[in-house]
This record gives sequence, C-alpha cells and structure tokens, in this order.
Amino acid sequence: MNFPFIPDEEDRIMIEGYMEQIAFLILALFAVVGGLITVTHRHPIYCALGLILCFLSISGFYAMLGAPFLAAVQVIIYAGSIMTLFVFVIMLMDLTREDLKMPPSKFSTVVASFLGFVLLLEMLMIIGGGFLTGKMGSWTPEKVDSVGHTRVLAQVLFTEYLYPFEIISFVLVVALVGAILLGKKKLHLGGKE
Amino acid sequence: MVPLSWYLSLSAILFFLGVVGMMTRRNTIIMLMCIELMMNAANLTFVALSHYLHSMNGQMFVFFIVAIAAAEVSVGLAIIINLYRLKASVDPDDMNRLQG
Amino acid sequence: MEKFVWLIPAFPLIGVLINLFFGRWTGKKAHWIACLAVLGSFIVSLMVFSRVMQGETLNYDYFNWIWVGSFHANAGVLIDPLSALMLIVVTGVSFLIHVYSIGYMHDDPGYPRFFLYLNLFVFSMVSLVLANNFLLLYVFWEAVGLCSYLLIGFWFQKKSASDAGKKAFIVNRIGDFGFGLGIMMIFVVFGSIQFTEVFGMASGASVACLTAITLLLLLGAMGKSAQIPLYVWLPDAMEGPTPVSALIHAATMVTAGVYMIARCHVLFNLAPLTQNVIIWMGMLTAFFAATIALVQKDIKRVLAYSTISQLGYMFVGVGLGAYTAGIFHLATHAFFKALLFLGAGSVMHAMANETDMWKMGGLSKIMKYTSWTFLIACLAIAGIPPFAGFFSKEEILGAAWSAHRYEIYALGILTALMTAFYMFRVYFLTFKGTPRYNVHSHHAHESPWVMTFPLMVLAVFSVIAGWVGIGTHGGSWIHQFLNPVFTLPGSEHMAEAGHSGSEQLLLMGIAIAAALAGIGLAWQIYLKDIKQSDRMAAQFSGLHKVLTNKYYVDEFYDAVFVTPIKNISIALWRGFDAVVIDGTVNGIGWFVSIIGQLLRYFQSGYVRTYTTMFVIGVIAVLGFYLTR
Amino acid sequence: MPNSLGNFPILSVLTFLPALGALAFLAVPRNRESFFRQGAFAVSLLNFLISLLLLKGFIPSSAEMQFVEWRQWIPGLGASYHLGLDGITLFLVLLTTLISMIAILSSFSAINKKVKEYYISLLFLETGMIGVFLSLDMLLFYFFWEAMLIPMYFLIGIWGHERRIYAAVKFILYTMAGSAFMLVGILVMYFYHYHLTGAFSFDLLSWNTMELPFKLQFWLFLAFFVAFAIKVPLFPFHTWLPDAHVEAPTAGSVILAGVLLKMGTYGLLRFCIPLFPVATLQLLPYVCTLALIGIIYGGLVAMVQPDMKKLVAYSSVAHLGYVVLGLFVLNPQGMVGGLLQMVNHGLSTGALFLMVGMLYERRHTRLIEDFGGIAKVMPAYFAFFLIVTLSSIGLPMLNGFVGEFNIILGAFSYSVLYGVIANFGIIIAAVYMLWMFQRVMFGEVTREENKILKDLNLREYLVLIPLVILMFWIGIYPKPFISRMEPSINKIISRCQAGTTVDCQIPSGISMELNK
Repeated sequence: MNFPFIPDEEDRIMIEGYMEQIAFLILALFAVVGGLITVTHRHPIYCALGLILCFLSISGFYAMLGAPFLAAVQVIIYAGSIMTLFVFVIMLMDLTREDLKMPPSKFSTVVASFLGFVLLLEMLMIIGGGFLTGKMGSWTPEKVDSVGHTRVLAQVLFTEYLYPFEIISFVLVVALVGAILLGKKKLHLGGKE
Repeated sequence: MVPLSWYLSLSAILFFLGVVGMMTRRNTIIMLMCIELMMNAANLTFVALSHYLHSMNGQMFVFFIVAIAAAEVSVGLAIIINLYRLKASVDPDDMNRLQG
Repeated sequence: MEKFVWLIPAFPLIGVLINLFFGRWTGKKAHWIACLAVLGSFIVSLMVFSRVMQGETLNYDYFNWIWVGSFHANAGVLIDPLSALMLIVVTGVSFLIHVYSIGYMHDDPGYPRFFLYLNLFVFSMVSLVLANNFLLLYVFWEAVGLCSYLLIGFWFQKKSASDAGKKAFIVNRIGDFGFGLGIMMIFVVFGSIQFTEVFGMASGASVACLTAITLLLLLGAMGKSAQIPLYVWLPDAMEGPTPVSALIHAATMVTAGVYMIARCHVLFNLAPLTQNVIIWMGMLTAFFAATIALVQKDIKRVLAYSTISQLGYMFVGVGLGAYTAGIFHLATHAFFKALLFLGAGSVMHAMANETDMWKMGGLSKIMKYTSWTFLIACLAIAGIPPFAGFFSKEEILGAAWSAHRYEIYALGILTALMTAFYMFRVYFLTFKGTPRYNVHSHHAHESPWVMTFPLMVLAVFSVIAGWVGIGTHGGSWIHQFLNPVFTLPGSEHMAEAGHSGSEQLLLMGIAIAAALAGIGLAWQIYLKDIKQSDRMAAQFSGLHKVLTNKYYVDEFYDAVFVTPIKNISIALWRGFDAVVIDGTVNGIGWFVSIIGQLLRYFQSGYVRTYTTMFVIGVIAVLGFYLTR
Repeated sequence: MPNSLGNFPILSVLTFLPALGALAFLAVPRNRESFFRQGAFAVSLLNFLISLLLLKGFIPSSAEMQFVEWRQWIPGLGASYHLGLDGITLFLVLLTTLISMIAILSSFSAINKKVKEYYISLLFLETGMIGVFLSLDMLLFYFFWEAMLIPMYFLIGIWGHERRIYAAVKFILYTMAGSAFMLVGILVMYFYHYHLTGAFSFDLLSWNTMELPFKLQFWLFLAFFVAFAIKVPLFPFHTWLPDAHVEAPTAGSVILAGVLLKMGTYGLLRFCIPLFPVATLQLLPYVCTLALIGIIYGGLVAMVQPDMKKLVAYSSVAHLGYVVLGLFVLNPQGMVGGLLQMVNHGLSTGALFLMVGMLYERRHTRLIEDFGGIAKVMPAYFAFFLIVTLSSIGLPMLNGFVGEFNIILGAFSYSVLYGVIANFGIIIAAVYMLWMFQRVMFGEVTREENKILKDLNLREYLVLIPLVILMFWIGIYPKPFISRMEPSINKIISRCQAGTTVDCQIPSGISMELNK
C-alpha cells in the first residue's frame, strides 16, 4: 500500500475483505451473546429476547453470504412469528417466582457442559481437519447475481425440489391441525385427567 | 473474504450453546428455544456451504428447515401449554410417565 | 420236494391265525386246531425224512426278502439229513406235548392263547431249522426267543412269571447281539449270507477272521442254549406252564444253539480256538449245573439244571468235532427230557401244582403209568445200556477219549455220575418212600389218558432212540445218515475213528459203572433212611448253602450289571439331561431376561437423560469418524 | 420328465389340499364340532388317497425327480415354485398323509375345546410337512420349514397338558435358533451360486452341481447340520423332545414323532450330504459319534422314565440316532436302512403314542406305576400294544428289524467299532421297552380304576389296524419299498463320490473308501 493511501483496484478488494471480516466478527459476537443469554438467563422473556438477537445476527450472515431472500425469510418467520409465539406462550403461563428459582443441579450442569465441550471440540476438529469435501455446484455467485437470487431460488425449488415442496405444505397443514386441536379448552384426548 | 471455516466454527459454537442449554435448563420452553438455536446453527452451515460450493441445494434445505421449525414450534408450544395445564409446571422431570 | 416243504411251517402258521382271529369262538376247542396243525407238519416232515433217506437234498429260495445294494437275503429252505432229523424231533415232540397240554391246561382261562403261542413257537422253530441263510436263521432265532418270552410269562398275573419272561428275553437278546454281529461279519468277510456260498468260501478266509466270526456265533448259541455265562434265564423259565418247559426248555429251543453250531461246522472246524472254548464251556457248564442240581428242592428246577448240564454235554460233543454225536445226544435228550418234564407235570397236576419234592413221596402206588415212564426216563438220562441216553452220551465221551482230551473225559464221567445221582434222587423222593403229604387233603390221582398217552409214547422213544446209534465206530445208522452233512470238505478229521474195539468196551464199562454208582448212592441216601440226607446237608453246610443259592450268580449279575446300569441312567437323566443341557437352555433364557431388565433402566422417562444420551451418541459417532 | 399322470399337478394338490380344507373351515361357525371332525378326516383321507396315486404313477427304477412342477415364483430373486418327488420323499410323503389322517381320526374323542382351531392347525401342519418334503427350491423349502412350526406351536401350546407353554416355547425357540443358521447357509449358497454362474437361483438341482471349496463346504455343512440336528434331535440338542412330547396332545405328539422328526433326517439326507460331500466326509466320524451317543444315551435314559410318553420320546432319540448313523456311513445298506427306519419309526412310535394316548384318555395319567395288569382288562389293547412294542424293539418279522439290521450292517461294514456300539442299542431297547410293557401290562390289577377300563372301540381299531398291517408288510416283504428307495440313494452316493474326486483343496487324509 503506498501512501497517501489511494486504494487502487486490488487494494479495494482487500479492504472490502477486511471490512467483511470485521462485520462477520461483530455479527458473530452478537449471535454468541444472544445464544448465551438464551441458555443461561433465568427469566424466559430475556431468553426469548436473546434468541431474537441471535436470529437477527444470523439473517445478517445470510445477507453476507449472498442469500438476501433467505435473510428476509429468517427475519420474518424466525424472529417475527416463532419468537412472538414464544413470547405469547411465556406471557400466557405467567410463571410464578419459585418456578424460576429452581437452579439446575450442580452435577448435571457440570456433566452437560463437559459433554457439550467435548462435542464442540470434535466439531472443530472436523472443520479444521479438512474432512469436508464436496463437489462444486454450477451456481457461481456471478451467475446468481445475473439472474437474481430469488428467481434462482424459485427455479430450483419448483424443478428439482418439487416433491419436498409439496410434502412440506402437507406437514404444515398437519402441524396446524395438531396445534389447534391441542389448544382446545376441554381436552379429552382419551386421557383421564 | 471470510473463510468458510469461520462460519462453520461459529455454527459449531451456536450448536454447542443449544446442546448445553437443552441438557441443563429445567424449563421446557427454554429447551424448545435451544432446539431452535441448534436448528439455526445448522441453517447457517447450510447457507455457508451453499455459498462456498456454488450450489443452491444448501439454501433449499434451509428453506425447508425453516418450515419444519415453524411447524415444530407451534406443536411443541401447544403440548407445553397442555402439560402446564395438567401439571401446573414446566419442569420436564415431572413428566416421566412414558417410562419403560 | 419244494412243492410241499413249505407246508411244514405253513400248518402251524395257519393254526396261529385261526386261534388269533377266532380265539373267542374256538375257546375250549382251540386244541383241535393246534394239534392238527402240528400233526400235519409232523406228517409232512416224515415225508421229507423219507425223501432225504433216499439221499435227496434241497436248497430252494422261495422269494427274495431284503435286497439292498450287494446284500441279498432271501427266504429259502435247506433240506439235508441234519435238518430232516431236527424236523422229526421238533415236530414229533411238539405234537406229543400239544396232546399232553390238552389235559394239563384244561381249566386254564387263557386256553386258546396258550395254543396260539405254542403253534407260533412250532412255526418259528420249524422255520429256524429249515432256513437256508444266516439272516433267516437269525430272524427265527429271535422269533423263538419271543415265543419263549410269551410262554414263560403266560400266567402274567404272577409277577415272578412276567419277570422270568423278561429276563429270558433280555438274556436271549444279549446272545442275539453276538449272533447278529457274527452274521454281519460273515457278510463283510464273505459278501454273502447263504449257507452254501459261505461254507464254500470258508477255507479262503483268514483264521483270525473265522475265529472272530465263530466266537460271535458262539455267543448267540450260548444265549439260546443257556451255557455258562448266559444260563441264568433257564431256571427262572420254569415259571411257565410245564408243557412249555418240556417243549421249549428241554426239547427244542435250547437245542437251537447246538443245531446252529452243527450247521456251521465248516466254520467251526477252521477255528480251533473256538472249538476249544466250546469244549471247555460245555464241560464246565455240564459239571457246574450238575452240582447245583444235587441240592435243588423244586422238581422243575432240578430238571432245568439237568437240561443245562446235558446241553453242556452236547456242546462238548460238537466242540470236539463229533457233530454226529452231539446231534444224536440232542435227539435222544429231547425225548427223555421231555418225558421227565411231562412226568413232573403230571405229578404237579395231581398234587395241585406242588413242586417241592420234600412234600411228595410214595406216589408210585397211586400214579402207575407216570412213575413207570419217569423211571424209564431216569434210566435213559443216567446212561444205563438199553436206554437211549447211554448210547448218545457214550458217543460223546468216546469222542472225548479218542481226541485224547482225558481231562474232559474224566469230568464227563464225574458229571454222568452226578446226573444219575440227582435224577434218582428225584425219582426216590417223589415216587418211592413214605408219602410226606397228608394223604386226605390231596386225593392224588393218576392223570387222564390224554396226558399219560404221550408219556408212554415218549417212554418208547427214550428206549428205542438209542438203538439207532448201535454199531462200532461209524458203523451205526445215525452215522451213515448224518455223515454226508458233516463230511463236507471242511471237516477232514473224524474223531470217532480213533479208538479200537476193546477200548470201546472199556469206555462203556466205566460209563455204566459211574451210572450205577450214582444210582446206588441216591438209593442209599434218599431211600434207605431219609435222615441221612439231612445229616449230610448239616456236615457240608457251607457247600450246601452255596449250592442251594446257585452260587449266588443271580445276585452277582444284579450287583455287577443291573443296578449300576440303572444308576448310570438315572444319573444321566437327572444329572446330565436336566442339569447340563436343560440348564444351559434355560440359562440362556434367564440371561436374556436379565439383559432386558438392564435395558429397561435406560427408559427412565426423563427427557434430559434422553438428550444426554443423544449427545453421547453423537460424540461417539464423531469420535469414530475422526479416529478412522 | 413327463409325469405319468398327464399334467394333473398332483404334488401341488397334495400340498395345498389340507390348507384349502382348513380355509373352508374358517367359514363354518364354531359350534358345529362334529362337522369339523368329519370334515378334517374327509380332507385328510382324500389327501391320502391322492398320495396313493403317487405310488401308482411312480417309476421305481429311475432316480430322477418325478411329478416335477416348475413355475416362476419370484423371478427377481431367482426363486421358483419347484416341486418334485423321488425315491427318498415318496414314502415320507405317504407316511405324512397316513399319519395325519390317523392323528385326526384319533383325536375325535380326545379334543373337545376349541375344536375348530384344532383341526385347522392340524390341516395347516399337514400342508407344511408335505411342502417341506416336496419343495426343491430352497426358499420354498425354508418357507414351509418355518410355516410348519406355527401350527405345531399352537397344538402344543393350546391343547397341551400342564407345562405346555414352557414346552411350546422351548420347541419353537430351539427350532428357530437352528433354522436361523440354516437361513444364513441358504443365503451364502445363493450368493455363491451367483458368484459361480452369474445367475441368482434357489434351485436345489442346480446347487447340486456346484463345486464348493472345502473351507466354505465345511462351514455351510455346519450351518445346515445344526438346524437339522436340532430337528432330528441329535444328542446334545434333544432336550426339547421329551417336553414337547409329554405336553403335546395325542395327535400332536403322534405327528411330532411320526413326521416332524423325519424333517431333520430328511434334511441331512437331501441337503447336507449331497451338497457338501467333502465336508460330510471330514465330519463323518464326529456325526457318527454323536449318533452313537444318542443311541446309547437315549436308551439308558429311557430306562428310568416314570412317564410313558417321556420314555417313548427318549426311545425316539435312540431310534433317530440309528437313522443318522445309517445315513452317514455312506454305503447303500446303511442309507437305505436309515431311510427305511425313518418310515418304520414313524409307524411304530406313532402307534406307541396313539396307544399311550388311548390309556391317557381313559385314565388321564401317563405314569407307568398308575397302571398294572391291563392285559387282563383290555386283551385287544394288550395284543396291539405287544405288536407295537416288538416292532419298536426291532424284532424280526416286523418293520423295525429290517431297518435296524441294515443300519447296523452298514455301520459295521464302515467300521467294526460303530457296528458293535450300535448293536448294544438293541439290547437296551429290549430292556426299557419290555420293562415298561411288563409294568403296564402284566401283574395283578392293583388299582380299582384299572378294573373298569373299556377295551378298544371301533374307531381305535381303525386307527391301529393300518399301522399294524404296514408294520407286518415292511417286516415280511420290504422289497417294494427298498427297490423304490435304492436308485435315489445310489444317486446321492455317486454324487458324494463325484464331489470328492474334483479338486477343491481336499485336506489330506480323506479318501472316499466307499466299500461295496
């Protein structure tokens, strides 16, 4: 880099790269902090908020990774609908104080975190170990940009993945019916209570 | 350019958080949230890989996972509400009727 | 000749079938069918005998029975002087006994069944004699064993009778074990089981093979003819009705062993070791059985041991190679032993089935015919000249002498003395002396003519049967008649030819002296003063006790064979079967259920434990993936 | 092979007629019990008559499969519906139809609860058994092999006596464990057939022509052997038999003893020996030792049994020890003797169980000491029981002798030691049978109940007479039976000889010293 710092073409790409990395780190920080809050905080409302934070940061990642439509989907469905559902349920159940004071037993947290840690280590080793190989697909970013991300998504969805698409719709209907049924007042699902 | 391994390590951490949450927390709602967290970690990996491997399959999967997650949360929460009505508690340890 | 030969076994078989299917209707008339059947076969055997006299023989196969691979066994008939003579003896004696048993079994509820079994026996015995191959011989050998089982155990209400029947069958089966193996060895060595073929190839086989075959055949003969180790069943067989003892355990079945050895003389001549075994076994049996007979109280037991002893004689004769002498003794013995048994039967019939001699006495005045015929039979068996026994026993002793087997000769003479002694002991105790039963309760009476007539016929035979053997060495009619059978290439040395005329007279003198001494002794002890026998019994009390208990042989067999086998099998059943095998099987079942219990613990119902297990699972998989 | 009865599919009819009958029974309401009895008997009688047609059409001199039926079943797997019959299976099928008919006839008075299901399971059992004997396609064979167990399980489990559940479960588990190994064996052969010829096939005839390396033959032989040894039952695997027999109803144990045990020996003869000749030779001494132990062990243990059915069960272990010994000495006498003894054992032990069943129906006890002096009370029963006992002892003039003598002769010509030990068996047989016969039949009538026992009724006569006639026929004139069996046996022996000459790494020391 020569002084007085006039970025030429490859300098610009390099700076952009740095910028990207910094943005990634910030978003990663937000995601991890959100996760931590969800896992550790006593009161479920704060957990829900932590989770929303995490979801938003992930949608940011999607944008960075050239999947703007997915970022939008993430924000709308996850942050929007699912988390509101959670908040509603938490409000609905207005947990009394002593419900929340029950700290998980010392022993199980130690064991759980140890196991979790071992799992993390293994995953990191796998990532680092170069185990992952995959054959390159045909959708280079340039091609995607030229056609437009959403159009590409639609094109793939309705040709290769038509069957799964139909099945998913069916699953959603089933979930819908299930949730409604479960929600009914006089619950007589055959249970005695 | 952010290298692929960063994304994967991040999702690993998120997954780790989800797993620990699932195992420790004594509140079913939080457990459900942790499941959501884990799913998102998986989504992140999918999108990252789909970006780096220039193939749309990853994003397709994410699309479906989101749908599944939505269905799952709705049904999960409905069950939790009923259990709450039943046992007046959200502690998973009280609900151990389904034992061998 | 083959046109009518098959009638001989056919008649009794028809008798069996009629009695079997129409048993209820024939009822009291069953004896007509039975006697006619046996008479028929007797007449046909006479015809056959006359044909054989003119030198005609026959070896004819009616149909092939079992043809498997190279093993050819077919149902065939072999007629030669030996089998013709045996036919006459068997059918003749059987007919007389059938007539006798009309009277003897008169008031027995199982009347038709008795004649059914008798006819079945005659059928099997006749077919045994006629068979022309080893397998057919073996078949009727066991069939005869079956008939003796049925007839001994005829009064099956009596436990002792059914036990005796079972014992007889099993001991015979042990004998047949050896016989069967012998036949198989013959087939393996010679490739065929036809008499003619096997005897033809006999000289070709190695001596060791032949000895093994003959020893196995001997085992069969021992079982059937009640020789030393396997004789225990004959004394117990006296549980059966007396005509049965007369027919089976005196005249016909027990002689089957001697007949078989005579029939296979070619094999036995080529196996000197076996012949030695036969001689010694025969002599020991004769001597040993005679000693036991000295002290027996039961009249039928005495006759049983005397049969064993006389069979021992026949085996000695056959063992020495003097087959003609053996068969001759067999024939004469059949007559007088049958007569003795029938006589004893009519005594028992008169004395309401009393068998203990010490409770009889002085019957000769009441039972004229029976006592006279019994006396004739005693003289015959003792070996007094004009009677049959003398000639046949003399032949055997002569054969022993000329074969320079002096120890055998000496034992033979001693046994002859003892035979004379115990036979006349029986005669004096039952017929002579003072009656030792209260005369009023038993109104002893002479048996009806249907029983005494056979006695008289047999008495006549016991006398004239011997004359057939008169004539200096080899000159007698019996020798001419049987020689063609026994001078086949196999038997080159002829025992009789050995000794000169004067020597023969000397031998006869010694034999007569021994017989007379025996009679005198018996007369001295049991007739002059009865007390003396008790005094002697007291003197030799130890020996007396051993003899009365038959050397404790039965107890010995029980202790050595029966009880250990029983314990082993119980141990096998309880121990091995139940504990070991079932144990392992049930053990596996129990083990599986234990594992089930363990697994149940994992389904604890706590959601969090399930998640932990998931995580452990993932870690394990990843770990495996990493370390591969 | 143009089957001489035109193209009438006799074997399929024979196999599936009982099953069709059973299906027809389903439609009939439960309470018409007499209909079920007559119906079942009619079906089995018809089946027996058809099997007699087999006898008429059978060409005695040929060793090839006759009345062959072949149709595509599962082309993808290479499995075909292939039925065939030769000298070996001819009499076994006849035995099955006869024994089933007699078993059905004998259970008229014995069974009065759940009559409909009883006769349905009996008929299905008959189908299964005939199917096992006739099928030449290994998949079909295995199908019938397993299908046959279920009705037998119900027969023992529902209509049995006190410990029936234990016995039924033990029976099923034992046989299943064995057939699991066999299934593995079948599959290995199936894939090896593909490896050799490039085409998948379950067909037995093509398997016969395969040359297997010795190592493979050894393990495959063991796999098949275990399944069949359990079924035979050979010495160490026999403990299920006494329980199954004691607990099964009369008809059940008649069929179990009469036919099911022959499945094992048939399997050995049809599959183990011809398919793996070299392994057969290598393992021959061990199998023969097991058989010999079975003979002596079965006999000894039978001696001390208090229960009549257990005694007969252990005697079956001894008898089938003979059969296996006969089959594995690989010479004509032994094998024909073994095959004939299979039929004889079916007749004599079947009859024995029928008679014990008759006593059980009258006195509801099987213990020997509960009886005594029956000969006086039931003379006709005494006569039949005497004949059957003598046949099972192996007395000449009866069927047992012909089979047993040939087996011992075969064993003797293979090795003298085997012959001698086997011959001991006939003494032991005489001991335990006569001892039981004496305790039951002879002696005083001690117990009151024994005094009023009725003698055989007409139906029981009908049940016993055919068996006794056959016993005498085989005993006196076995030629027709033997002449039909011999060609197929010689074919197997020549297959064994051929198998060993081809070079498939035969370990040293094995020579096919097949004597005459």
